Amino acid sequence: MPTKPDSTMPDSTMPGSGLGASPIVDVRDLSVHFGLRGGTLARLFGRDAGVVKAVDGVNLALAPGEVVGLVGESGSGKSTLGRSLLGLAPATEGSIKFRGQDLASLSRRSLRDMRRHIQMVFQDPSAALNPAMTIEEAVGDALRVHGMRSAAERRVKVIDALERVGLSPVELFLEKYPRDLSGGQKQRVVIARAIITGPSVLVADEPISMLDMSVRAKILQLMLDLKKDLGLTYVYITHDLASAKYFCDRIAIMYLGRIVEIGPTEEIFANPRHPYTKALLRAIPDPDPGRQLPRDLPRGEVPDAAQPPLGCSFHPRCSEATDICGWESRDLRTIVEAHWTRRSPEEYEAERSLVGDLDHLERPEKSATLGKEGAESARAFLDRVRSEAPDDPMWRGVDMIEDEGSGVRVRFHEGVDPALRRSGGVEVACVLYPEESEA
Amino acid sequence: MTGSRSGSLPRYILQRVLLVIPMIWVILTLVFIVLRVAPGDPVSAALGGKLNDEALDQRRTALGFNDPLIQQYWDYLSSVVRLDFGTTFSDNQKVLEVVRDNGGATLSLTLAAFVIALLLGIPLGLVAGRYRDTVPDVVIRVFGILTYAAPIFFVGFLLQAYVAKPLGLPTSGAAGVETVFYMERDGLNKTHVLLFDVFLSGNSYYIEDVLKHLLLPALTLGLLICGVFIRLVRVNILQTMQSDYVEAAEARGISTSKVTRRHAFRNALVPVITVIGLQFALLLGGAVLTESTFNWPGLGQRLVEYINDRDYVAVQGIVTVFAIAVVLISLLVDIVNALIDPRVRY
Amino acid sequence: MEPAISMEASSTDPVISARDVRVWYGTTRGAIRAVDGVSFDIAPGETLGLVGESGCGKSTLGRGLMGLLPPGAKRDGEVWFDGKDVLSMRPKDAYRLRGVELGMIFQEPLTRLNPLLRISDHFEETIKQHDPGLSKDEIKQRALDALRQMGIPPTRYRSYPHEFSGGMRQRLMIALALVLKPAFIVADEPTTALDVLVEAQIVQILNDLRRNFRTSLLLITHNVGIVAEACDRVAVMYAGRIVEQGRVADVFENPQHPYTRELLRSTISLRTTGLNFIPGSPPDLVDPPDGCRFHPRCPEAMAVCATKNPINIERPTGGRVECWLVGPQEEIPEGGTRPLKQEELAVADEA
Amino acid sequence: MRKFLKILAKPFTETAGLARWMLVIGLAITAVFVILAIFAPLLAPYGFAQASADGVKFPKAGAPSGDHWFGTDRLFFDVLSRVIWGARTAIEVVILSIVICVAVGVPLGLVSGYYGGWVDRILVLIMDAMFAFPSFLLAIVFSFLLTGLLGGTVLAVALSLSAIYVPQYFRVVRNTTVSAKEAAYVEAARAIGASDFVIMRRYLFGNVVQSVPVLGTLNAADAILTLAGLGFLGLGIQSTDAAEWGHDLNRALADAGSGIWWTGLYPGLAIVLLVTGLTLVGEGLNETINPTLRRRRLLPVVMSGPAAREER
Repeated sequence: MPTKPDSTMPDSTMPGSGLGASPIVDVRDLSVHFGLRGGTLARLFGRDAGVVKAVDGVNLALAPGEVVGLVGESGSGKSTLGRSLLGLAPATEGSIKFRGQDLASLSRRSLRDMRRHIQMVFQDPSAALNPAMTIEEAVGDALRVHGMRSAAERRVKVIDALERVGLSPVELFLEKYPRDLSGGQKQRVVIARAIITGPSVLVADEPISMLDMSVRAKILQLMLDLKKDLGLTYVYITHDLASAKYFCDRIAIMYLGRIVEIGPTEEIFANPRHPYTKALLRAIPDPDPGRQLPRDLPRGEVPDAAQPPLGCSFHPRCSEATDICGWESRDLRTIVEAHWTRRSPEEYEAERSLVGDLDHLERPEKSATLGKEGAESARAFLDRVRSEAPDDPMWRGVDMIEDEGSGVRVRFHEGVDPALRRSGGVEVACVLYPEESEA
Repeated sequence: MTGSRSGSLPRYILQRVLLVIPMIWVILTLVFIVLRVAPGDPVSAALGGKLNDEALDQRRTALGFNDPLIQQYWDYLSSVVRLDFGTTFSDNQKVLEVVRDNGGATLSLTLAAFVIALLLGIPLGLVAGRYRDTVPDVVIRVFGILTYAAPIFFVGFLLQAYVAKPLGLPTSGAAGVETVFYMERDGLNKTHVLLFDVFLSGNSYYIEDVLKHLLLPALTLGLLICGVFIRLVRVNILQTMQSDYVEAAEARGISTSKVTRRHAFRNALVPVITVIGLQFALLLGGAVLTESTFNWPGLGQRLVEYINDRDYVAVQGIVTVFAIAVVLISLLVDIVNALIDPRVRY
Repeated sequence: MEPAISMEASSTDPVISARDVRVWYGTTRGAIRAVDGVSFDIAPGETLGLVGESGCGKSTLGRGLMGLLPPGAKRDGEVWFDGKDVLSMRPKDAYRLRGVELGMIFQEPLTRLNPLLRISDHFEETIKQHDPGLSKDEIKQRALDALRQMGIPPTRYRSYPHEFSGGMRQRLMIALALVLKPAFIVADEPTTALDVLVEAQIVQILNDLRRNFRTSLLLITHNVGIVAEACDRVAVMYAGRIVEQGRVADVFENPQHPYTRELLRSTISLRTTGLNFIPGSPPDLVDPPDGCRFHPRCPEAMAVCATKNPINIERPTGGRVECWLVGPQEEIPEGGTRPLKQEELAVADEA
Repeated sequence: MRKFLKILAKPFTETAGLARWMLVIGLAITAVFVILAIFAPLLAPYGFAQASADGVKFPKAGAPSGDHWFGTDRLFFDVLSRVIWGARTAIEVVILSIVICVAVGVPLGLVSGYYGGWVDRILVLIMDAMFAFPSFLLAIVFSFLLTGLLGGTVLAVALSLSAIYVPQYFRVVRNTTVSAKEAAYVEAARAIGASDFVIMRRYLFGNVVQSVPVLGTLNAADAILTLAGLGFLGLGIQSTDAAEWGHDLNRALADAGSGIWWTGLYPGLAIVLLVTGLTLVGEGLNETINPTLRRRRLLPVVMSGPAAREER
């Protein structure tokens, strides 16, 4: 049984430090924003309806030969970050340097040339291959694009690449179309296409998540072998902490476009700090039948990235949130609605008529009005909500409740948007982990 | 929990109404380029051999055709805004009056044909889609293809040759001479749409006369569109019948008839509505041929006459009116669509 | 021969009892034997996890139990529910059973809800179909109750499906399946399309089902972790057959069938220290291998495995397994136990 | 070569039942007309504007007879000959117009869909406006215009037909491009450093043009009808330039009441047949290419009986 290939681990995996003289890829304060498609008129005039900050101020340095994992749920920006390393998602702000060269300063042409050195493996191998190209054409096209005119020369290289990824005997595959191959075989083809130009960095975007359980380990093993043989540096994008734990030297946990925790794999797993990391760890299904189901999962889902929560974007789902995490009107709505799922229909109707529609709470604000029938009844209502879930962290965020108009205004404490700070062996963005010196 | 993301209907409608303006502008510009810029000079086209060069030039200056194109373009747009579509060349009539006098006949014809097409096409399409690859499906599809494949004037020819005579149906005009005469004399043509006027008059003789005249032309035109509807409805039914939510409804034990009605048919008709709007355009085109075939006194008939006279101004005016009608219909369709499909509004 | 199924929960009769169920599809190449002779029981309130690689017939089996199969599929065998054989029923009677007694939860919840209908319409339609006498208020009560139990606030009752997030939609589907309190539910990969944390939430909900509703569940998944967390018993499916079934703890701690063992070993979990995989890929179900269908990929294949179908027998610690390694010894012909010489499985055959 | 044959045979091998029958019947009908068109000089007994043979004048509106199987019309022309020559006109016009449509619509749609932006928005607006406009009216306007400029030639009519169908090709190609460019394999092509031109040519084109054959055949059917409609209105090709079915029907309309059925029936039937043939081909192709309509060949399953079960 092979064990974790220690030989391929770089000496130091500390973030920011000990990377040696120069990181191979250096991402500084990177932001990638996308415009949202608006209504018909807005579309006609090319106006955007809003902006999604897919990546929002990320720093990341890759040491040559290391495997960095980007882990997060959908909408965390991990894929966008990966794509931006190839210049596929243009940076709105910040810089990406490959061997000291800023991608943004390159012309379109030299950016395309540069992609020879940074390559990508995609999540769905069936979609990543042109259905109209044979395997030979698909893999060889990377060479053709970079100016190798001779078909015979290309063929030699293609055969070599296919053998490297284990697709042998090669003759069986050259003339086949993607639809004739199994999922694992297709992913091998995609990897062959990625390595044929001799890259030094490989961005692997969920390379095994679409594959069958029994094949995943094979592809992961192949990637480890290639890394050793070709001296590759990996960015491994995944939502699966288990494979990241096995595969990565360093892990960055991402949430809504930010890195919330980053550090060496052992440290992250042995001592997770950010509540989100902890939650992810708890949530991994484990085949050990002795394990108990986690009882304290974060509520809700990843919020709409076009209107992220104020303060720390994880606070609405966080069980450890404090008063300064950025509580706001939408959180009040969530807790009231959760309260209503526990009421009988009569009670619900009665309370509903008391406070009315909650749609006005949808706009993120630091205070929220509630109630239609006077301050007294609104306060009583809030008390009822509170008495039912007195430990809900939101109540920590309530600064004061004052009478206003036909109801009350709930004011929340000013929130803090935590930055990444060093804490022990890792960096973490959470108010629970202030600067090391203070801790 | 994400909040309510439902787009507001009024907002959507407002946006959609505003979008009409650029669409009409684009169409007007196209009409202008095609009919005013491309052919060169309409005056010599229409009056070529009839007048000498000097007289032609006078006419040109009088009508503004010697102005710079941009000026003409501006004049055209601004007069359309004032609902002035120009004066015809050959018989010196206001285009708007031509439209008013003949548009009614076209409207009656297209509406009647549309109703026939809907009543025939949608149920047949539903049956064909629901019972795919069965005998009814094959028969209905062949019927649909044949009605589509038969040109209007050929169907008209067959109807005139084999149906009109035995049944004693008229094959020319929108009404008998007496009907037209007496309706006009008694001031009963209030809406300028004969079909509506006779019903408003309540006189059964007039009504029968008008309906008799209407039957064959409307059937001819209706059959053409009917084939399109059958094909369209059928394809959409096939797609919705395979959809995941139909299977999910079956898994909840909803009865087959209810699943078909509430889930398959309803959802299949949404895209159909959009295309029905486009079919109205097809109908307007088909009306030209139907009117020629049955000597129907409609706008299409007049358009062909003006074309034969090479009367560019009249053609431009009538085409502009048609274009605006089409844009307004597509607006109506989109609004109906938004009322039915909540996803559209967003 | 009819395998006698051991009763895990022998005190009560099984809710659903499948006997030698087969589902075949006709194609130009021949019949695809997607499900080929499957038998199992599910006790009231019990959750049976059905695992295996993709293309092993898991989904087909789930649908087959519900009577939802595409045209061209042919079923055989018996599925007993409440004293009746679901498979031989007239379609009309099967409809009457679905929703009330047999429910289903699907993989991709958005496409499973009619985009033109409000959530309320979905509920009203479902309840009315099976309980036409109910008043509008009563219907709403019941619907809101079901939603509430899934943590969906009553404020969202009149919303449209596209206004919900992925996890909420799956909760909606579950509420919709539960509103008539069916005795048995098939859940076909209900968490596959969801995020990690939401997946865990849904697993938790499914896990609570058996306690709160006394509903039996067939949970189809490719994730052995989910089986371990949310199921009482597990059935491991390979190439249209259930090769091993039993209590989750028994099967996972002490797998008898090499396929079960290899499947568990190839799963990457937090405790993974080395990568393992099963060579080759599941067989073409038009022409499955002779004998045990797993023998070409089995590291412990014996001569008998390639020639003779394994016999379904009782596992040492309860449950059932079909593998010659377990027995019965007396049925193995002379020399049958010598290791099977196998060709090296190339990547050319991999999944 | 084998690859090419395989692609050609694909619609047959992948269809079953009705769809295949539609395709076969449609192809047969279309083939007959194409043969008529190609060999018109050999097959037609007389010329399309021939009123006499061997110095003998043809009868005026003569009923079908041994000399004139389909009879003659009021201009003394032989109806059968005009029907056959009409096939040649129809096929010529349709092929020409579709070639123009594909040559203009496909590249325009590809570029517009791939780059997006302002150019795309304006093109979409113009094409949508043209698409929404009654196509037959548009054809009338264009042929009015073009016959004024070019005379009543095949080219003028083909151009005016192209003008009304280009928006359809543009829309289809643009929309498939817009969705295809989101496909992972296009992103993958970008990731290996392919330029926009390479992506459009090698990755998008092949996958985008697949919808063109269906559109092409269905448009061909529509074009036949439009051509005949223009001829009927006297706007298309003049009857002395070429034989044209619609124009003949126009002249036949006056005969309908007087019992002269053959002048209208045969050209009319020719239109119906050819349009039906093309529609059948289009629909048949559609059912093979469109995945939501495609129905896999289902064969009856023979489950081995209880005996086979016993052996398990």
